[in-house]
Amino acid sequence: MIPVTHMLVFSMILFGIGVTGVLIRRNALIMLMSLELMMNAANINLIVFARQLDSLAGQVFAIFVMCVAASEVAIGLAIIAALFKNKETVQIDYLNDLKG
Amino acid sequence: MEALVSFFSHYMLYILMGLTLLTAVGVVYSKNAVHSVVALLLTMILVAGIYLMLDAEFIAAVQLLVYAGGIIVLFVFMLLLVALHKDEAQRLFNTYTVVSLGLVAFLVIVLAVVFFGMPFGPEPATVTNIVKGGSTEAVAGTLYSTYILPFEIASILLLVVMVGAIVLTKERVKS
Amino acid sequence: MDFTMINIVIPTVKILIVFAVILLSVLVMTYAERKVIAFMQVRLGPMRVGPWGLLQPIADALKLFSKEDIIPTMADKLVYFLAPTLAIVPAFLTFLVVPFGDQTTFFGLLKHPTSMAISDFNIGLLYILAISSVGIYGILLGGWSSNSKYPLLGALRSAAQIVSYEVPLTLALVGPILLANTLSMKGIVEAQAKGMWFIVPQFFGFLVYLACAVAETNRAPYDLPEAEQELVAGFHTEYSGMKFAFFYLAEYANMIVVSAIATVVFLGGWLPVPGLAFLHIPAIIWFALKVGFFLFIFLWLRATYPRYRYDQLMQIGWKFFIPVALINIFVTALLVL
Amino acid sequence: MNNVLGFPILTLVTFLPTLGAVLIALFLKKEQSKAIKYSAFAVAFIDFLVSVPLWFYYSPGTWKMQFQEAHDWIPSLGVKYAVGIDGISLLLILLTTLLGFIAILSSFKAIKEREKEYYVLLLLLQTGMMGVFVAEDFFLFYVFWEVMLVPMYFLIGVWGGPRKLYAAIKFFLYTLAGSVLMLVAILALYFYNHQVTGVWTFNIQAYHQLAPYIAANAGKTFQYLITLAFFIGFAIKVPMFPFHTWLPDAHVEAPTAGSVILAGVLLKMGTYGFIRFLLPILPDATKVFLPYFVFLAIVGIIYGALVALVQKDMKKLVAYSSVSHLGLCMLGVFALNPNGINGAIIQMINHGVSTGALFLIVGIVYERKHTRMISEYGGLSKIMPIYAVIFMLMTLSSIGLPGLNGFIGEFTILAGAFQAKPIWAIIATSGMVLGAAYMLWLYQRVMFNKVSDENVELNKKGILSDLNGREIAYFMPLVIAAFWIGLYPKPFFKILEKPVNHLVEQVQPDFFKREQVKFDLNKVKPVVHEGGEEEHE
Amino acid sequence: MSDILTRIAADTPLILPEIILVIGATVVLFGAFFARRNTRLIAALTLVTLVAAAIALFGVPLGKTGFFGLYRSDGFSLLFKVIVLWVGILVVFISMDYLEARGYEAAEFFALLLYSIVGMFFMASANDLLTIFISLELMAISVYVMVGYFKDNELSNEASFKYFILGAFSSGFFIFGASLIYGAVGTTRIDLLADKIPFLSGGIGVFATIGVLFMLVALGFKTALFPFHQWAPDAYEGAPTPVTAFMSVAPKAAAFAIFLRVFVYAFGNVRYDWVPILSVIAIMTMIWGNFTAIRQENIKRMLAYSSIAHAGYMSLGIIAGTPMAIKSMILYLVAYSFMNIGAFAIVIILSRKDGYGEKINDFNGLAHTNPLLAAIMLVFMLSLAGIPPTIGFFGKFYLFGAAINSGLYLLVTVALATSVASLYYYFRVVKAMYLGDMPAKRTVSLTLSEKVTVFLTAFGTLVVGIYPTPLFEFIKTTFLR
Repeated sequence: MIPVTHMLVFSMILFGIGVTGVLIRRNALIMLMSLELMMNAANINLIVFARQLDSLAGQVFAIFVMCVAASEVAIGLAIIAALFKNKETVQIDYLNDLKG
Repeated sequence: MEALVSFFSHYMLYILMGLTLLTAVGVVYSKNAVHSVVALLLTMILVAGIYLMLDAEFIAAVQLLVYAGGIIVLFVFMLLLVALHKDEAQRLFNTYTVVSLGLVAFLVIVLAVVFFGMPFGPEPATVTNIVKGGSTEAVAGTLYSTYILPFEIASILLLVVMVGAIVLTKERVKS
Repeated sequence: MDFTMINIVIPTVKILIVFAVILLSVLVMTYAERKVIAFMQVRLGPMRVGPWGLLQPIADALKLFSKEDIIPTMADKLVYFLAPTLAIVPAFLTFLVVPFGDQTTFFGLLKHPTSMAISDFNIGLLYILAISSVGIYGILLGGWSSNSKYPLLGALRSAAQIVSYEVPLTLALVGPILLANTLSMKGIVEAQAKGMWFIVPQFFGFLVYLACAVAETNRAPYDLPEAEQELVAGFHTEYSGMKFAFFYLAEYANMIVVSAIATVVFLGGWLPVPGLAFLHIPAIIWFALKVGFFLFIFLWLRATYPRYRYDQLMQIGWKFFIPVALINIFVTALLVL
Repeated sequence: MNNVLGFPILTLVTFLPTLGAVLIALFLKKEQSKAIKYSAFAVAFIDFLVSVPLWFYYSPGTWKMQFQEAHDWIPSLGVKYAVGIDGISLLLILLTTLLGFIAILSSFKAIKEREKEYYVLLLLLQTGMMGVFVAEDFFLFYVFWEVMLVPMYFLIGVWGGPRKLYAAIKFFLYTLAGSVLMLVAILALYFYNHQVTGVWTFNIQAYHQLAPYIAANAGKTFQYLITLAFFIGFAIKVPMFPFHTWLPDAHVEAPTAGSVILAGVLLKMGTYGFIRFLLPILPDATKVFLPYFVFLAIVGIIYGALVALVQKDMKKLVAYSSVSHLGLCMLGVFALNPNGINGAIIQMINHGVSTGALFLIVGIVYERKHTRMISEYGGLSKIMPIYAVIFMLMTLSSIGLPGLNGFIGEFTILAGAFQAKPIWAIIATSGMVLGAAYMLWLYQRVMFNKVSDENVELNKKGILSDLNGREIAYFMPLVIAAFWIGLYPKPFFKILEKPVNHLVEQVQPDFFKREQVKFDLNKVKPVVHEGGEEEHE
Repeated sequence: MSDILTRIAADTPLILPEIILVIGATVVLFGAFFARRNTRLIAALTLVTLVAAAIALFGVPLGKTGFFGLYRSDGFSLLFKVIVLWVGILVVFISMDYLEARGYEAAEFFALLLYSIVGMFFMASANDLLTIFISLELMAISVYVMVGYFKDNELSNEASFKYFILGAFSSGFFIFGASLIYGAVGTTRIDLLADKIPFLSGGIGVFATIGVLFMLVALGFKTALFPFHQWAPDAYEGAPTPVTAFMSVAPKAAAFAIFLRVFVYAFGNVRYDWVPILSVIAIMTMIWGNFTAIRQENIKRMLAYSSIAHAGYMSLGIIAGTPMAIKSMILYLVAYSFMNIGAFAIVIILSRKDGYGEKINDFNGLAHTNPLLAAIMLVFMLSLAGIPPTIGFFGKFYLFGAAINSGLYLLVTVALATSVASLYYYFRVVKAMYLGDMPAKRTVSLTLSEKVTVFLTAFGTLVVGIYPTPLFEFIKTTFLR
């Protein structure tokens, strides 16, 4: 098995990629996908620590995170669908009706 | 043979991690959203592989079921419905891409360096708890005893998601 | 992990065997399909190639492999190539945990008895479900990457159908899991060895499973996605040659998988039919017979029933099968408790 | 509890206007213009009458709070509804009630739209101001201090001049900014008090008693910060020199009655705050900053006067004169001796009377001709003789002519300032000279030059007419007050004597001992020792 | 097995209010079948549920930890729950006619409202990062849907999307931070974290601190603190106004509950790791929120920025972290619930039909056409600006007092200075109402439910502002229990 720290660095980078995706992409769907990457990074942490600490809480936590990830995707896609119905696009460039 | 053993136990995870990062980058930087989805699918499968290597078979299976069987299908559906003939490739990135990239890269590097230096001690010799009776049973034992409350909340959460998704997407019946 | 010689070689051998068996079964299935349906429709079926047309599948295979591989100009190449792979790999991977029989020493060849499954995870059933859920991307992406209307519609339909029916299918399997108290395929069979076959206490579950399995594999009467009259050939309209063969293989492999699961979960796997144990038929033959029985049902259904309408199909899935499966779980859980 | 009257007279005085306002708001319709005016006047006048007994029942023999009432308000915080007055507040309350009904009387004709709201707001304002002077609880004080801003905002904002919106919000923001600083200081003291005594209280007397302890034990920075917070809070209200910029805007844009109240009462709250809170609670820290404070006060005197000199607008001129006069008051306060403080308080009253009257005077011509430009007038004495007389009186009062009230205040302040540091008095006197200059010049330009034909015409038409009965009626009390203070100020000084002496003792505990020694040594001429004091130091 | 069941059964009374809410919500949801068009009936059902939950709430034993330590029932959580319930009741009142006028189904809306309240209840009581996370999501997802409830309306869609994407983003941070803390400390229980965090060895301590900072970012998003606030104005402006009213108070209250729970209780012993950062964030929030609010033309947007600013004030309570500060924060939230919902109620009343009334200019001359309504709005604006004698003043007084008591002079000075600046934009509304040009005569008639809301909030704002003792005592005694 490889050291925990290597896994952590890996998950940190994965998380970073996810954050980047949310920040820089203009396509709502890809933003949503990047969110999933973030969640997965956290999950990897949890699993790694569950093994390191020999405690199951991490794995249980990970299951809940997946549950939440699925929920968020479902709702997110529903919102995007509603948006698409009205605006015919999923590019966030066109989300500019609200500003002050 | 010994070489193979050490190869598997040592480098397999690195290979998986490397591939995961590659596909993750693919998710973010693909021009075509469908390619992103494919990359995401591969990422999820690879992550499931990582879980498998970390004695979390159950989580790995759930990962595949939830992501491959559920989430990404939704994504693909949405993509096929929504972004098919759109010229989405006109402007892929935000105007402040470089700034964001720099910022995130900086943070990630700093944190990664910090993490790298963490004194986490040696890996545990035995992981009795989490593989007791196969990880499924152990996870279930914890999930349905200690974490029964979040479990119930999660059930409400899923109900809300169902209601919400229907509310948001159903055609409005005008009176 | 213990990487010793024996632990590497034996699985490899097993994998090769299973792979060969599947390919063979697919060949047999294509032949059987034509023949069975032909007989049901009171005609002869293929008769030209070989005696009684027995070599027909081989001829078909040769034809497929030698055909030109057409790639539509507007297709998304990467995804177009990826899709058949995504369809076939999971289909084969699922066989990893299917126990074809009890432990065996292969007629004394091995010192220690080894399982007739390639591997026996303790989450076997979950593993199958997880892996098979990846298969859908082959269809979806294949339909999308062809960049053509009919394949896309077909893909969407079939994906929607598969996703919808995966829910009651999984739910139908929960009842037996509760009874067996394990997710391991082997464990489930062993649980049935102690008591009765789960088809008895889980009869409704079995029916739901059967119906959903047919829908899962996009077979008649749930073969909407490839309804020729509406959608030409569904998601693989644009595919030809080798890639088409992959889809074709995947479909039949899937049929075999669901049949195998049904066999393991509901019909006692390799166990002999109660009362016929004295025959001393090897376990693997029992297994093959049962799987064959299910495959026959597939063909039978195709020959007998007309195709559903799409909205009816979805309705029956969500509004009938899921509630029934849920009630089934509920009752089972109460009884187990 | 110390209340000779046995019934809650202060509460009555404070909340009578509110009661009236509520009744008017509820029972009178917008259209009943007369009823609204008269009932508002009646309420204010009754309020004045109710406040008069305070004067008679006040016992000047003690510095202690009188007419006290106390009820629990928020026990968990130690906040009480505690009111009570000493001589200082007594005078200010009387001034408030007096100006209150005068202001209402003066608006009968000037205000033509949204009358109901106007009078309701005036009455509410009255309560707010009174509350500030009677509050014996810091919290209560703060509440009233802030409450009063809202009606004033509306008075300026609705019935004001052309730039009313700007002026109103500026006034509000400035004052609020000051008051929140004050709040920080109050809270800091509150917690400090709890730390020291273990009691949660906002009682002002309790803080007064804590003062020596604070001076001795509290951290220097703590003391300085609180002092500065209080200083800025009150200085904005006064307004002292660099914080005065809201004042000309607010005064100029406010309706006449608003200006009267603003100048007459609101500004006094700042000085009152200095006297009541800053000096007794933080004497040592105040003394540290004293030179700067005095510097600002003196700059205010001169700057106000100089700016007033160049104004073309009568109201602006009077407004800037307020800056100058209040600077003088502050000088008196910061002299930190009985003379200075007595004078400052008397001068506060004087300023209320005379500047209030001057605003009314400006308001009268504005009401008639709708301009305040000095150049538009001239020779008014010929067509408006009574007006000219009253104007004259008030001008003289303002510049401090002996026999009129202004003289008493200014003289006492200068005496106090001289006693403290002669140079202060000398510089301040120059400001007074300037004061005489701009007031008299104003009077000359408005009253004596040639009457323009237009004005004569207007006079003939009855537009630019002389004062009518109502107007004379509301000038009369002010004129009487001016003469009273000017000719017989003794009762005022008597009322102020004990509280002010007590205050001085709090600020300079050895002041009277020191004075006593001097008196003992030189029984004949205390004046000589004013100069000698410097040698002692 | 049976042992576990008995323990769960023994703990069930603790979550009785939540159970009632869930059942009620489900009943309301089924209202979509039997009372599709009967908004009133559904609203009545919702109210009954809320009241029943309130009654049950006061019967819940306090000071207990249940469900294997994941749920904590104490005075602190009770107070937050009361606030949330109270806001819920008010929002039911104000949304009835609004929904009816626009022809949207009420059943799903109220069901989602109740579900989100369930989420907030669990948030208030959560004693474990996992419970916090999952209940936070329950609350958040319900609110995302509510924000996008007017699905035909592009603004609502857009608001919902923006709110969603940043909410989910912050969830990602939360969970990543939680995973780091789990790794460093080995537990996710709040009480155990509090005990263990200070004793971590140096390196691991740094690691845990990074986790804490991640969570700070996440909770900063949820409470709309400065660099993480961008979602708030858009979401507030685009959402249906009752939802805006709701989300400006209730989710914020719940988010602050977990903010306190996590940062003051769990990480209270390592407060010097995060206090400086949060202080900077708080200062920036107050400044940014208040000064950006000044140039808003849309009143919902203006109130959104004001709510950012108020969140900045409230974060003082977290920074101070004393029991007194926490009580003050709760009081502030109560105050905020009165005045902000009241203000939104008036915006709703004005814009019930045609969206007229969402611009500040639309308030022009309201004092002439509806003097009483204008007067009440004036009270709310005064209260928001913190002018006595209103409840908003007491809220600020208490909060800043507690902060001063903890020695946060700089922060309080900034808070006060910015709250003076806030007066400017609150008074733009007042200015429009009283000093603005008269528009065409347009009187608004109030329905019963609107009257009730306006009365309740105005009553609370004024009367509590004049005699706050009962409220103070209630908070004080409950907090100690």
